[in-house]
Amino acid sequence: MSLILIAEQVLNGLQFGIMLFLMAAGLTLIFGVMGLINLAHGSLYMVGAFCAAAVAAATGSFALGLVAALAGAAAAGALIELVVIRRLYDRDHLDQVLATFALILIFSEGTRWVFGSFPLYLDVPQALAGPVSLPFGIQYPLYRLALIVIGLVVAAGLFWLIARTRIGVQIRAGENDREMIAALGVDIDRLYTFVFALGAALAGLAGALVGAIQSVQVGMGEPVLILAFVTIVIGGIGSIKGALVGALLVGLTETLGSVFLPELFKLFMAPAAATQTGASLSSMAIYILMAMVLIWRPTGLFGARA
Amino acid sequence: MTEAVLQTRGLFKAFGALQATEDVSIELRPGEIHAVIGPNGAGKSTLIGQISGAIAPDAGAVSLGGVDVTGLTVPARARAGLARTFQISQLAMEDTVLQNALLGALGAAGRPFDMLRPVARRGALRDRAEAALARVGLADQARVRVAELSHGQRRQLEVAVALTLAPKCFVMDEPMAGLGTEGSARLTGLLDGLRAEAPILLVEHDMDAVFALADRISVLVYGRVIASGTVDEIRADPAVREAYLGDAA
Amino acid sequence: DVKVGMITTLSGGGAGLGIDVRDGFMLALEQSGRDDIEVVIEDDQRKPDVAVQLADKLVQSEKVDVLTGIIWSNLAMAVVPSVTAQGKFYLSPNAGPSQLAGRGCHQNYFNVAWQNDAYHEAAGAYAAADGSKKAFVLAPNYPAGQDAITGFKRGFGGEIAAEVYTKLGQTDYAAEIAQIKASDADVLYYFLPGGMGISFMKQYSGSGAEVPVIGPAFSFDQGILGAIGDAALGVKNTAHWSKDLDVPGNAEFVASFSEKYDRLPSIYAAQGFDTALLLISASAAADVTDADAFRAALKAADFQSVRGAFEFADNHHPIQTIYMREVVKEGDVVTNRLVGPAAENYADPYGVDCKM
Amino acid sequence: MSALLQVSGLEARYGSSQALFGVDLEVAAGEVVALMGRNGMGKTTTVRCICRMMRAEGEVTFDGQDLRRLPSHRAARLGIGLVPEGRRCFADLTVQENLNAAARPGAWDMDAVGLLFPRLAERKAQVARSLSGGEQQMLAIGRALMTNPRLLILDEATEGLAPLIRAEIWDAVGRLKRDSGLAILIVDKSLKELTAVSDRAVILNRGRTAWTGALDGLAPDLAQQYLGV
Amino acid sequence: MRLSREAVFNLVVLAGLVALPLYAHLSDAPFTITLATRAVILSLAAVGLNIALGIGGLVSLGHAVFFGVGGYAMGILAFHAQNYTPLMEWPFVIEGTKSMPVIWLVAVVASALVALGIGLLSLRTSGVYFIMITLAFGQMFYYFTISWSAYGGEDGMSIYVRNGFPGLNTLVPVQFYGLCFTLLCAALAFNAVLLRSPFGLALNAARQVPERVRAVGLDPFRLRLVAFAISGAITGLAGALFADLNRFVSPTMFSWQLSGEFIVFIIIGGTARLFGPVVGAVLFVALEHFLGGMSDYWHIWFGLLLLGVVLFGKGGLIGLIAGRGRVHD
Ligand SMILES: Nc1ncnc2c1ncn2[C@@H]1O[C@H](COP(=O)(O)OP(=O)(O)OP(=O)(O)O)[C@@H](O)[C@H]1O
Ligand SMILES: Nc1ncnc2c1ncn2[C@@H]1O[C@H](COP(=O)(O)OP(=O)(O)OP(=O)(O)O)[C@@H](O)[C@H]1O
Ligand SMILES: [Mg+2]
Ligand SMILES: [Mg+2]
Repeated sequence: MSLILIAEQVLNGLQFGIMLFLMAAGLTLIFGVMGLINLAHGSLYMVGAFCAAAVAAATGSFALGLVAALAGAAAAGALIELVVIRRLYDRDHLDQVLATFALILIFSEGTRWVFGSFPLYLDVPQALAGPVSLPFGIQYPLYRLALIVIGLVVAAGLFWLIARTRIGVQIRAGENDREMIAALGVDIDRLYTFVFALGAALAGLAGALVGAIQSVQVGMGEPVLILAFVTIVIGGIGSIKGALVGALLVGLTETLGSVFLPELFKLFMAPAAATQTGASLSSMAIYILMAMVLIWRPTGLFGARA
Repeated sequence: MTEAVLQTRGLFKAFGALQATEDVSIELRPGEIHAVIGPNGAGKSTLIGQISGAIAPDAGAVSLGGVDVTGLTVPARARAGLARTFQISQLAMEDTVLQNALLGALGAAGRPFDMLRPVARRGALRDRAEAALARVGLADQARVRVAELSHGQRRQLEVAVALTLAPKCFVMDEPMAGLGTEGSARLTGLLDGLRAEAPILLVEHDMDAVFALADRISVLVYGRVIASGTVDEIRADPAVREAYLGDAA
Repeated sequence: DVKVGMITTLSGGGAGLGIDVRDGFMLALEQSGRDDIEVVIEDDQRKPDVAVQLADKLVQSEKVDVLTGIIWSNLAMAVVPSVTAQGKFYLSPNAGPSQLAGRGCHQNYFNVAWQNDAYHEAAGAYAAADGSKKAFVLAPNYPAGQDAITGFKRGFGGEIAAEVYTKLGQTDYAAEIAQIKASDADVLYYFLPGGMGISFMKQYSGSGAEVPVIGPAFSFDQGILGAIGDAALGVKNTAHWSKDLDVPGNAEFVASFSEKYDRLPSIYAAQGFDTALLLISASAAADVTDADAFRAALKAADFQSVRGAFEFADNHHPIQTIYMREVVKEGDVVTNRLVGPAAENYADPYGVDCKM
Repeated sequence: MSALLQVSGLEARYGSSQALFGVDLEVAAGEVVALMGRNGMGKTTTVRCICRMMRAEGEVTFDGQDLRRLPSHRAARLGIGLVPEGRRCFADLTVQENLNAAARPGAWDMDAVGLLFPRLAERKAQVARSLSGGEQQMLAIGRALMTNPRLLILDEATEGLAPLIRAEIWDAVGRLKRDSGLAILIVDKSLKELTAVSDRAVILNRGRTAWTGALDGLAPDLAQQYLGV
Repeated sequence: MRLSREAVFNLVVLAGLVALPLYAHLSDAPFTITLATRAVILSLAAVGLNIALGIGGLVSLGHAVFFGVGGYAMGILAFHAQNYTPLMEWPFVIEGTKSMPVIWLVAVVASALVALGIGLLSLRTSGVYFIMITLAFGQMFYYFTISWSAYGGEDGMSIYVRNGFPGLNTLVPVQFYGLCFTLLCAALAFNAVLLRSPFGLALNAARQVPERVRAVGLDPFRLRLVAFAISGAITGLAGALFADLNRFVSPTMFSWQLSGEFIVFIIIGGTARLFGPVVGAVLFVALEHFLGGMSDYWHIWFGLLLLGVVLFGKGGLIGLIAGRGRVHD
């Protein structure tokens, strides 16, 4: 296996990690700020992808599709916050899990009802199609490079919002004591609607961006949701930095595991058996990683609270 | 001099750059109430945490009844005869007062994996729990849920649970905090009688209670013991007045 | 009168396939004008235990004579053995796991679609005949994926550059694509059903990789092509049916299906249609209460299939021609065009194990 | 003249158990009022009702406005600053961020609070959870002042504090009253200090207003009955 | 003794679970019995979870692991028995079996051991982290069995004839139902006794105030570990029964959705209620069955219904019917 291939796989791992980060950022924001387990986050990812596909198909513009994804997911997020989520803040995790599980059912079948049972078409924009040449002769899809850039920009924007702005301070204060920040004159309800819509918009953006190179179909959110949960749990719930580090770790483990584990097993097993065993183990790899991190640090890498 | 029931030797604990306790050596002798006072953040609760085993000291040792318990876990120290109360009440809020007391009795009896016999039918446990409740004046509230108790009653239950353990010594973290004048007076009476059964290490900001009860006082400031002595010695100590008491003495 | 129970996937992921089978089936029934065939349709949600429950329900309380509809091999394996053991007939409109074609075959089980290996083996044979020497093969790590690779290799016979198993349900294939690019393979064969195939193809086409692709029709069928779009153009795929296949009745089927449901039919729709035709032909020839006669009527397969000529082998699986198709654009619609036969009169290799 | 804060016939319940049965209380502009009573008599509950942190029946008006319909942040914006029981600083935020989160324009700003509590000014960048109890209490007061309230409510601001710091806080209350003419409602247990700083006291007993007046006029038998002293 | 409303309600539920299958048996509606059996088995699985979740506060999103381990215990033993191949030849020969009692024993022991192992690792965490680490273990088992080709991989295994129980004909639906129902009653009785026992008291306290429990000399970790193992064992037993009901096992028995459904049963019925899991599972199975026939989009209605229960029915269904209740007296 050549060094270039290894370098390319590392790049793939990073890029997959960034994609995960887009999804995980909203989730960790919502959990960290509002203490809410939102299983329906995957549905918002799906909403984003479907909005983008529908609008891109109608207008022929990917950019308009992205805008629609952001707006659609944010609107859906704000709506469910106002109607459902708002009543769940004071409940325990169990009720939240059940209610957002119910939302998954409603969203998935609702989307199928509106858009039908077949996957939708959404492609990368012409300007970003095709590969580019990187140093050392690596050919890399331009669109994936763009994803990396967008992911890093979003990460930076979130850091700035949370750490530097007054809204960020108030959000974090609400994280500590929601009732108290309201008693100091901050409209925490509106702030929460905003945060939830922001998290939803991030999920929608991820859905649209990723949908362009994956399949836009009902149920697309669920596998990503689990990956995103794994990510934020590894990183420590509520921490944007943790989400980024966790996402990169998961991305690298997933990518490199699937490539190198079979190779590793070939060293001492028959090739056919090795590819299968390696593949089996690599599909468990991130869960093993997560279990190990939690056994070592029960609140994740950057998590403070349980 | 009689041998100390509880003794710490050179306890050190730092949280990052902050030295919460520094070379703290104190002892608790049979029949006495030893008060530990000091400004907020001086390290009193940290000290109690190290004695009870909840916080691992960076250096130093704790011994109980002459036996070194530094390596033991919280439950092991409790079984060895150490009963503590918490600065912030730690009670099962959904359970009744009696159930909280029964938990203590169960801990003292040490057979928690009995799954088949109802607790209610284990007379010995029940007697023990009810006796403790009666001593703190909660007998009438036995079937009330803790969530429905007033703050003061919770503080009393906190003491009652410690009583069910029939320990070698008590370690109490601000048992008077939040009690009104009346409640403090009752608790002062109880502690006064209790010292005959087992000595008490008492952390408290209520100076009236401390001066009324303490046989000896140690003053902790920035993690160090700056003075130790009788009530009168401490009241007169200018360093203590400056760091802690102000005009309150 | 014949009572038919249809267990198929109508909700959740993969519902598109079940819906096509159902629609094809009901279309044939409607066109036949037969009012003595009653159909009870149930949604298995793609869960084996639910499918088993539904089979129990249909047999025990609906008292159906014939069952059909299951899409997925693992659901079929859960349902078919017990249904046939209870003396009911089962007509498979899609899944054809090797166990049911070989040692686990049953006189009351008829597969109207294909044995699972058929597409893969035919693709292998085609690739070899087409002059490919070295193949890169890719499939998810589960029994159907392992069977696919085995089937392809049997048909191909040539050298295998690499054999890669992915996680079931994987969505990102950058790592695999990099491996493909780095290999010296001259053909890529992959079996990634449903959304996996869509993701893979979109990513593959943007990656600069140039190894030509062959796949089974599952990854390039009408329901999916719309989502892959131009990225799939030029890809070859194997199927036992194509909408431009020039056999009697096919054009009418395509036209009537498109008109009724406002979409082009997929292979699944064709399979559902054929399954109904088989049932109609058999129930016209024999009474379902006379099991032996009915079975013989089924075995005769006396109907005009939209795939053209076909007959049942002794293990009640089809002997049929598997075609190669190519993805092309007709106007705005991305669809398949027939290239030619990939394997003529294909019969699966498991029949020898079938003792009935 | 109508008072700044006017509460009458206040009733409140926790689930099915009633905690307040009719509390009457007024605070005029610039006045310091002590709210007293034994454990569990409803002081904190009254405060929570005023700040709209829980639902209540009865009349609550602030500056002539009916508070009962308003969510708690709206009540706060009318000019009620709360120092809650148990301090409740935002533990993960720095001192500066704690103050910032609450800030609204007015005379009280970071500098003014720094002058009032020099210890806070020295610890601007420190996270609240690492402050000692007394410093957290100062922070809670400073935070309430940053909202530039017209009425400051202090609930058990001295519980669990060392005698020295307690004295410091009473000193600050005295200065606030003298210098800024703020109306203050204080819940506390130390009779001596309250007698010194308050204009008037309201004593609660079993969820009802039992006595109102200047504290030095409280008869010893009533003090025994209502306060246990 | 006066019965509380909840107790009366529980008795009604039990009576219903006896009467319905009997009626179905007499009126020859075997599928109704099958459906009832499914509900009873899922109830049993959720009762198992409820011991960890309801008393111990351990929200496990990986309980399908134990269900699956129980299922595979049945699948593997019966698979070897029906193929006449020994399960293991070295160091000593172990044959497969078609005897339910033996299978149950193996299922219970195996799932208890797995629960001990998972518990040892995951009980160090709490809250959401615990939810997620149990999910992770569930996914590991899921992916492992998917690619475990010796026992069918994703296809799973079919067992052609239901296993036997001495003295009964398990192929008769109502007899198999009776067996499952008896086990459910036993588990419920055990749960009721446990609630009032010292262990129940201590475990319940460990959920609310672990600090306090430690301070009286008990170890919350060990309490939870034991509870988790017991809980896993009961769910494992349910898994073995479920496999027998379907005569089929597959990796879907390990899926996280199933773990989620167990939790859903408990919440619909009412958390911390003895009969919560039973009521929830029965309702869920009934809805799935009756709504499932109504429309292709029945999940929407089902979702709305669940949402209604969470938002407006605090305390679950039992809470709605029997009012606020308590587990302890
Ligand atoms: N887990 C911790 N991490 C970091 N700092 C801590 C931790 N626990 C305590 N501290 C710090 O250690 C110092 C001592 O705290 P401790 O609780 O022992 O004080 P105390 O004497 O009990 O004060 P008080 O009278 O207010 O209860 C304080 O400054 C506190 O902020
Ligand atoms: N969360 C709650 N749930 C149920 N009852 C409560 C709750 N909080 C307070 N109570 C009850 O309401 C009554 C009034 O409580 P409140 O906290 O207002 O008293 P307080 O006068 O502030 O007492 P303290 O001096 O102890 O702070 C008490 O009887 C108390 O038991
Ligand atoms: Mg302390
Ligand atoms: Mg109070």
